[in-house]
Amino acid sequence: MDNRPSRLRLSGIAKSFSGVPALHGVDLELAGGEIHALLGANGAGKSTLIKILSGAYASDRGVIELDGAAVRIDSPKAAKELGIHCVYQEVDTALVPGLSVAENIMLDRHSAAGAGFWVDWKSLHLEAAETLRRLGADIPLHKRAGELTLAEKQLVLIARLLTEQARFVVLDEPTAPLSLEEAERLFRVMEALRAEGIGIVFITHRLPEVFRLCSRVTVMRDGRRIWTKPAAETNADDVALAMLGRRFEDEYPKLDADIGEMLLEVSGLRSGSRVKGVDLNVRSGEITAVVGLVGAGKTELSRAIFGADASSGGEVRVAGKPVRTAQPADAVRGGIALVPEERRRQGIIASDTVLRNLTLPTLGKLLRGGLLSRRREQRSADGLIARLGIKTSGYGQSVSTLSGGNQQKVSIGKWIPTDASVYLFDEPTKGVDIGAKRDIFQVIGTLAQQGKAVLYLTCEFQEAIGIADRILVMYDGAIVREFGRGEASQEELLIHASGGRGGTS
Amino acid sequence: MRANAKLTDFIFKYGSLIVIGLVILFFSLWDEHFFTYDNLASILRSISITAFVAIGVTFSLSVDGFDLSVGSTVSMVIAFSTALMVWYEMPLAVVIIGSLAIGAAVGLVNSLLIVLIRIPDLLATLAIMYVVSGLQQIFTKGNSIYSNMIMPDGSSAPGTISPAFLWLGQGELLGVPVPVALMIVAFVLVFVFFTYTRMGRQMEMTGGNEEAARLSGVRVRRIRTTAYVLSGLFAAVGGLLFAARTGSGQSGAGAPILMEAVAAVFVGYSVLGAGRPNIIGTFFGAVLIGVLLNGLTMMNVPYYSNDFIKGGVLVLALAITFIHLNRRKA
Amino acid sequence: MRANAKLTDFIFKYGSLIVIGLVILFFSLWDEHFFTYDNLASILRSISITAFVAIGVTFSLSVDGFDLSVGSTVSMVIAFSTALMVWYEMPLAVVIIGSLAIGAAVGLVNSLLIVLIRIPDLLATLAIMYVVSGLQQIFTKGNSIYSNMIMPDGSSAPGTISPAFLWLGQGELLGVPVPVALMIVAFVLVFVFFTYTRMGRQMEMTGGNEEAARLSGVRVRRIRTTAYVLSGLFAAVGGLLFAARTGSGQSGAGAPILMEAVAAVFVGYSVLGAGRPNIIGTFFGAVLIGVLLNGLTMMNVPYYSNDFIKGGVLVLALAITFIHLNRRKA
Amino acid sequence: ACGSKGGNGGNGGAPANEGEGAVKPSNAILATLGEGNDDLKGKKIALIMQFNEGAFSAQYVAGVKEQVESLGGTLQVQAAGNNLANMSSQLDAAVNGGFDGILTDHGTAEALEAGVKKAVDKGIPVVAFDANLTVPGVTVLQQSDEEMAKQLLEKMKEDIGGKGNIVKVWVAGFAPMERRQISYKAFMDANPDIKEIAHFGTADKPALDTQNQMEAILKQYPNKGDISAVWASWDEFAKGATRAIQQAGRNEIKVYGIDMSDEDLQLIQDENSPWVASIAVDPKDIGRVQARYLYQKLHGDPTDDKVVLQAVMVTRDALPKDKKINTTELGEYVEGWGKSEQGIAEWMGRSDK
Ligand SMILES: Nc1ncnc2c1ncn2[C@@H]1O[C@H](COP(=O)(O)OP(=O)(O)OP(=O)(O)O)[C@@H](O)[C@H]1O
Ligand SMILES: Nc1ncnc2c1ncn2[C@@H]1O[C@H](COP(=O)(O)OP(=O)(O)OP(=O)(O)O)[C@@H](O)[C@H]1O
Ligand SMILES: [Mg+2]
Ligand SMILES: [Mg+2]
Repeated sequence: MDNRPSRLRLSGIAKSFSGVPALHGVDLELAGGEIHALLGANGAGKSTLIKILSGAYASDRGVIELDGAAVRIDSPKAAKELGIHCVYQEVDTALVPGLSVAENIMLDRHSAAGAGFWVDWKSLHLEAAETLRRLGADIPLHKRAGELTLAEKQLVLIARLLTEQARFVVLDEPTAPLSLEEAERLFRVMEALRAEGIGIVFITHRLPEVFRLCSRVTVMRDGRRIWTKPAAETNADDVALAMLGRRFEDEYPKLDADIGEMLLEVSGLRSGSRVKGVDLNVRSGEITAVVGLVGAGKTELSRAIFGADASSGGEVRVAGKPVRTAQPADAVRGGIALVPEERRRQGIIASDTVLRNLTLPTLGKLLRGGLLSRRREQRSADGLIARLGIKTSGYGQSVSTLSGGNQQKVSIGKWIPTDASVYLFDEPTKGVDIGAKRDIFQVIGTLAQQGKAVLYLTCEFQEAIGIADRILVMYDGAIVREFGRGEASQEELLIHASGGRGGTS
Repeated sequence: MRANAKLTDFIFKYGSLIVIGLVILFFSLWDEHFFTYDNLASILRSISITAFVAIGVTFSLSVDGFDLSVGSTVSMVIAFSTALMVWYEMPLAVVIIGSLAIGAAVGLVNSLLIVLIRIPDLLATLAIMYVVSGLQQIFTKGNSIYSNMIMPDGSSAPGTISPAFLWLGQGELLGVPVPVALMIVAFVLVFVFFTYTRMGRQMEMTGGNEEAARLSGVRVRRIRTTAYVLSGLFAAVGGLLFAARTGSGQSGAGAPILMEAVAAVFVGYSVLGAGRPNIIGTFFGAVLIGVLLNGLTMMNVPYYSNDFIKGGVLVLALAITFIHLNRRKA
Repeated sequence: MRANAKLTDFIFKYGSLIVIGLVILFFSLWDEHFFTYDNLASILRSISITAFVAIGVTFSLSVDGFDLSVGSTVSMVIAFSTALMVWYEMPLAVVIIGSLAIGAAVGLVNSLLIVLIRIPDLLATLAIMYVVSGLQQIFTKGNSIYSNMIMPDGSSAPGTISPAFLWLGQGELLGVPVPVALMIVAFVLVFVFFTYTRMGRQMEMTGGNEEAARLSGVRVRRIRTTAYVLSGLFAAVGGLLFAARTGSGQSGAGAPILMEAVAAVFVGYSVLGAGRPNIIGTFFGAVLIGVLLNGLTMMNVPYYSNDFIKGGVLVLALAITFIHLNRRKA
Repeated sequence: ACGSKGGNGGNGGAPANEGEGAVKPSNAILATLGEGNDDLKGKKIALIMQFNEGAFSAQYVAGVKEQVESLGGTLQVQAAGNNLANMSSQLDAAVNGGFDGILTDHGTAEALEAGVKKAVDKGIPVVAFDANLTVPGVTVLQQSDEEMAKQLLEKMKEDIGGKGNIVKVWVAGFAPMERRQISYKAFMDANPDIKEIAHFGTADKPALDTQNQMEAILKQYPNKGDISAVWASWDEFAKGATRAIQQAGRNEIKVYGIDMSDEDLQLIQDENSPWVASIAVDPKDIGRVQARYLYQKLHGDPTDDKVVLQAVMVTRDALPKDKKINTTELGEYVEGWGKSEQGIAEWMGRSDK
């Protein structure tokens, strides 16, 4: 192969789904040895575009050229044969839950042309271990992929990509489920790939990452390319303007709320191997954040409070009354709502419609004479679609065909009309664009104003600092430190979250 | 161009109904006796048993399960209800309540295995299918049961199948056969259940994604248990109607009904382009199967072609629907 | 404490094998004729037909499908192979190749519906089940076929079932019954296929998550087609062995074999705590069913309790496995 | 069907437990071991059946059991669920399983031959019912299906006055059905005035589907006189047809069906039922005769290779109008029913129950 960097060019790509256009003739250029950011609000068409590039979808119109010659990419296999590899946004669509981590990493290898007839298990394991080491990920090779956490799943997919001889790599929001530390390791790998002359498309909603890594930026809005510029010639405000079509002001709107009586009290809660006796409480009108690194046990804490996992000790009280945590239905009756971390598996019923997803937790309120009233359902759904700005072609659309960020909005939105007094949010802004993120914070702030208690679990310290009245730091299954609003810096949080400064408080 | 697309969409959406309509039209033209009130009532009566079982299957499919044990529940109820009358001379109320209790019990056992031990639905209900059909055979020692039957010890049984019971399968209410009336009431109720009640909606949502439904506060265990209990109950009604219609308790009679009910539900997937289990579809699926059996008999088509024609119509209906669904998706 | 956990883990993992072992031990103690070479060979021969069909079912389950049509493929091959010999006096090679071609053709039609028209597997194969069983009945006009049979026109058919063909089902090779030898070879080959070949792994990938497999560049359509064709082929071998074993072409004989094969595969889910279709499990599942049938025949168990016992053992094996799997997960 | 009857003073209730002491009161003639045959006591006998559904099978098994127990043996029954391959396997298991004698019910010659030969080689006697086995030393019992069909068809012809439209309910795929069909074909060829206007049949749910299909035919031929008779080649079909006709009030149509169980007998006795005649061998007699031949073999007697069982025509006219009878009592009204003495050897004793 010669050393001239390869060039990939998409021009005039158009695609519509059952008559609703998602892309109207988009152009994109990618050179070997560059990291090219692809930005846009939720539903702008980023994923659709790169799925066309990687052969997962067929385009309606448009041309793809590789080094000046038009190529046909009509299947993922064809894309791979041209050296185009992709890590998709929805990790669960790309993993085989029943197979081991090692096999999932080597999945592409099984299907590569000329891979031979027999499977060599020994070298397969060796190579899988090697790529994981490159990523600095510590995941047991024999574990079934279905048992991994979201972050681990994401790492497996990235590892899979590293096993291939790629010329172009597409990463669709790979950092969304990762902690800063893991994201940092990913960036080092990306830089190494760039150094080998590989061209990378990088999709993210975290703008700082863009300016840290990328040489060029393309912004999309509503299925069109707005512009492509060198990263040095633009800035976050410029990008936000292009993405949202309006100026973006304050990322963390902080609404004033009266902090009142104690609503949520958790004492001595234990669950699984990750929640080791947690005490915490949240007052009415208060937003309390729980921060911690990946694996600290935040997700398991929220699930234990909600009764999604069995707890092995401790108590949860809402407004002074103990709540059974045998199953989520009990917690819901007790006034708790949870927006779970893995929306696709846990937050939405993908095969069903937007309307029916949005009304599921509140069906009891939509009855008339004991029967469901279609009018009331529609009114409730309309309200939520408007309030959260869910981009949908109608409430009959199947949620599986919404863009990732809009699915997340459905997962949040369905809880808003409930009578819950305690809201648990587990990483609700993963995969959500900056505009929508603000909308979500606004929603959370409004909930607090209405006198609800909010527990906000996140590994993004910046967010916690931005919106929380109080921040609890979780480390190894326990709360190790508490800060009031404005008391903590990111660095300080990180130190405690890593068990530093003596590890205890 | 646009109008054209609309037309094909229409054909696809109503494709299965059109197929059913054409089949009926064809038979009506072939033989003037086909499209008469009497014969249509006959057809509906002939499908009523399968229809009840198919409603049961629809429930289990709606929670993304599958109840293979309904056929053996039918057999069990046939044997049990007739034995109560013939062996023990029990009054009608006891017979009916006892039979429904058996259906519910089978449903409970199924859901115990599925919900508590978390055995996948097909596996659990296949095992229970064998268990229940075994229990039925042990209960009757493999015998069929009929009025004043001769017992293994040579004596004759004291009871008969009561006329009130037979009326359930053979009687008429204002000119409508009783099983047809029951079936229509059942379909309407179940339709209302799925469309307008909270529990019906929760069932379908549980079927769509159990974990997400659970995390939305749906008591999924209770919902799935309910679905299997309802499945057992409707199968039990099917068994009662079978016994009332034939007036005797044939051993193992329910097994073939399973396949027929499943076929009805699957034809139903096609109705209105739903592509998934739905109660209106189940009704039309059952009708189609009844119409075919009746019409082909009238046409004097060799009996051995029935399966082929049934399969062909099924393929046609499914193909129309799924070509449509996939065109829409792509 | 730790050792204890290990022990229970062991019991769970090998639970089904232990159940099988206990059943064998029990029968051996009960009747000295049970654990003899002759009888064990008989058992293996008795399961060979079910085993081939069960391998077919394993293929379709491994791509997360389900082939309900294997039973009717068996019936079709039984009718076809015997008819070729009895009606047309065809040589053995033609009979075998023709039969395998039929199996492959049924698999192709299934995959056409499933892969191209994207009809869900259960629905498509149920429809094809009816079509194929209908074709078989039309082909034979519902008759059974036997050597020099009397044709509907009163004449006598020219051919007989050839001894070479019968040898396939009834002969021995170095003291091992031929169908047993074939079965063992088949299991070993299929085991190697799933464990050590690319295509076998691709099948499991496709079954585990079709979308992921497709995105990885697996030609999932081709893989699923292959799985269904293999399913049809193995069912065809099952049919050939059936015809060779019974020496005649019983009409519709395949239908009950479907359920038995499915039961074998499902018992197999439990083996080694896999919780999913696996070829080793299918083997042991088939063995368990054969052992039960044989042992219960020897014991003085009333014939009508067979189903109950079969179901009970199935429930036991499944419960052990899934309690285990869920403990591990929780 | 209603009205209870005196019967044998049995108080009914749940079926009495089978097993010890349950040799039943019956009008039949049973053989006993007689004097000096104590070495034949306690024989283990296996009965392998192709299927066990339906009243025929139940009564047949009862007959075998009655006779074997009366001869001091124990009976072990296995049914193959209509799967011939299973039947072969069960036969193998019985051969391996140390039984003293083996009885088979239905099945095909080809499926049974290998196992039967093995049994004969091992010195285990075999008596088969209704399978064309030609293994030397094996006795085969047969109903004469062709003869039964012929007689019943002639009866039908007589009843309908030699002409009319008839409906045939029949399926192929079972040897007895196919044999009955031969007679039917010959009969139809010989009687051009009798026309078949419809034929159907399923083996799946024979009674229920026949009922449904017969209803369709009745709707298609709605006038009295359109149909003279229904020819049902199997009692399960006759049952379904009878119910459909009865419920439609078309009792002018007569039903003729082969084989008979207690349930059938009730239908035939019912004045309002169209089923007027049947022809059959008493299934219990078949069982008893078959068991006796096996004991003859155990005793070392030479036996015929083929034994044809006498069929009996049962018409409504022959039955009492004032009371309901069952097949156990049928012998009192119909010559030759339930009283077969076939197979009783010199050395056996008798107990007339
Ligand atoms: N399979 C599909 N069927 C119908 N509509 C679809 C389908 N896939 C995507 N869409 C629609 O296309 C539009 C673009 O979606 P896409 O997933 O490309 O957005 P995105 O830019 O990746 O957003 P996000 O940042 O939320 O991931 C959305 O409006 C979405 O609803
Ligand atoms: N379903 C599961 N099966 C097995 N292990 C699991 C599962 N879920 C979580 N874990 C384990 O728990 C740990 C992560 O716990 P948890 O998800 O509660 O952490 P977290 O602080 O919420 O991290 P994150 O930021 O990734 O959400 C991981 O080490 C993982 O191995
Ligand atoms: Mg996206
Ligand atoms: Mg988490």
